[in-house]
Amino acid sequence: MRTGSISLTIDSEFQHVFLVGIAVQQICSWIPLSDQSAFEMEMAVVEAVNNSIEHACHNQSGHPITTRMKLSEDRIIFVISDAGDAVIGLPEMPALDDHLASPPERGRGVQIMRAVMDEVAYRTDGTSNFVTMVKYLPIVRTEDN
Amino acid sequence: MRTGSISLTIDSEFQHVFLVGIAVQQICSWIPLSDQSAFEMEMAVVEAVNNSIEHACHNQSGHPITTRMKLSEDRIIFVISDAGDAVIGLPEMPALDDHLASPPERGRGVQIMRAVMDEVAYRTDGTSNFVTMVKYLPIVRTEDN
Amino acid sequence: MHAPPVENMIMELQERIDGDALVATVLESRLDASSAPALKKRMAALIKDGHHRLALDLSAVEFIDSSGLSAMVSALRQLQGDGDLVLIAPRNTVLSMFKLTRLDRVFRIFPDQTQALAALASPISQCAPDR
Amino acid sequence: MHAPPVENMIMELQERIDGDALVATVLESRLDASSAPALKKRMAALIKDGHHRLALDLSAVEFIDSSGLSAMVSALRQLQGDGDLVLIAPRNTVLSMFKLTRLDRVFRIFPDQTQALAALASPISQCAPDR
Ligand SMILES: Nc1ncnc2c1ncn2[C@@H]1O[C@H](COP(=O)(O)OP(=O)(O)O)[C@@H](O)[C@H]1O
Ligand SMILES: Nc1ncnc2c1ncn2[C@@H]1O[C@H](COP(=O)(O)OP(=O)(O)O)[C@@H](O)[C@H]1O
Repeated sequence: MRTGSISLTIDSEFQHVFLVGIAVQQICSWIPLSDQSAFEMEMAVVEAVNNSIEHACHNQSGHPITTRMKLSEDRIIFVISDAGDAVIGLPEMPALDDHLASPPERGRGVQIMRAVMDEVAYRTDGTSNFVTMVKYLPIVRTEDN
Repeated sequence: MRTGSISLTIDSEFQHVFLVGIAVQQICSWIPLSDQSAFEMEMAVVEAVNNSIEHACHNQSGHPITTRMKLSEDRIIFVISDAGDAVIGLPEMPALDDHLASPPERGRGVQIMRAVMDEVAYRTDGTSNFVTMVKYLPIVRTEDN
Repeated sequence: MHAPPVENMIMELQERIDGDALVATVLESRLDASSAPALKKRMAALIKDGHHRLALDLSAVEFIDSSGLSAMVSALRQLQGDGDLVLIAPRNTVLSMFKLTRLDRVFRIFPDQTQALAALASPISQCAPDR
Repeated sequence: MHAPPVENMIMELQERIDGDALVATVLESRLDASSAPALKKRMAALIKDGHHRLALDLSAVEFIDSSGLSAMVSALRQLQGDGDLVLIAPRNTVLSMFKLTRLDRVFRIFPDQTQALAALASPISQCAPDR
């Protein structure tokens, strides 16, 4: 398989996020991941970018949000970064079966990210904040000649 | 249709260019452009990025090459930029039917860009160099209610 | 009783009355943070206008994010058990997000409009059908 | 006579001898600046090794750029009229780039391997077939 890296940068407005989503989904399909897995990668990245816009940039436009995507033989690494407000960390995976009687309107983004990715981590260096998400790939061995 | 902008940045190495190509092709398909038109957009952008790597960065890695893509109602604007060596301008469209007996090995990139795009322009501001390519979209009117 | 048509254009929703029920078909292929607020607003207006038996046809939706899910939860909450919002024909990928978030246990989901309308016509039960 | 298999792996080329001719199938879906140099090198080695009737099957190629086109022109030039390189089954999008650059008048292009091999077997003419 081919390896490589690309950074996808948009301004901090929801109207641009679909462009990141489409690019991520199609690159994942090309690897190839299944339609379901490519959809999941798109979801997780879109949730992370939405969160940067909403929670780090407070829905103010004018701040770049970058999704770095690195394909290697055995994993895809996504790093979503912004220079907005930092938090200590992302919420842990909630108990999924709570609230079935009265489901909350929000709070499903990080849950989706944690469910579909193999690793999710948050860090800040004081200037920028980084959400790193890793998806492991099944290693396909080419036939030995 | 949705409008929006995204910047696709890679390091100046051929191995990363396919990621830009795939993203451009799929975003164009989504608009939707036909498969043929989306392929043509991908070709033109890949040629422009290849040229930045080869002619502006002299095949040296370590230089970012950015493809900015802006979707509006009536056009797609691509701006490929690098901070490598500038030239005065890109070659004009060659006479296509020359050299059929002994076709040259190279020199088809700009020809392809000029053939599939509605506008192709080159400029430099002393720091960065920009190849701007514009594709006009047919304006689709939604039914008046 | 209906909001001005410009609303519909923004979110590309097609609405049809069938007896007691209203079937709204989402024509937008992406229910995301840029389109979901319009859906949420329109659903809120419809419910306020007295439409309490609603079916949302998701067959054209190719991508949904948590704000899309949230728009539907918001409508369901607004109904407060007086009426129902059921979902029609989500694609497998979209359905998988309802499952992942357990919202497949909150919404009744049907393969087509006929079955959704039949379910809305019969007295509303609190238990979801077998899936 | 053949280059080491590692060459083939890099560019994902499948080679088959048929009488006088060699059919090479490109398995890589993108013939671009990162894969074309390996194709060019391999074709050069094959020609140097005495394979002068070559058919390149492009049916798996989804994307080509000018460096992909260039690899084929390079091989044709190396043959200097002594032999031929013909192309098999490019997709419409890929074919459109041969047309745009007029290379469809330089290469003979066939819909399948059988027709390509038949053309390579008969005395090589300088005129391209009707397309
Ligand atoms: N990039 C981020 N920067 C700051 N806070 C974040 C970020 N991502 C998530 N959060 C915090 O985590 C919470 C849960 O996020 P999420 O699950 O996406 O739900 P929602 O965005 O609907 O609240 C948010 O409310 C916010 O407090
Ligand atoms: N981004 C660029 N920066 C500098 N020179 C360029 C650039 N793009 C094209 N050129 C010049 O235009 C020429 C023609 O480019 P092209 O048609 O792509 O063919 P090729 O790259 O095979 O020479 C190049 O050889 C180079 O001199």
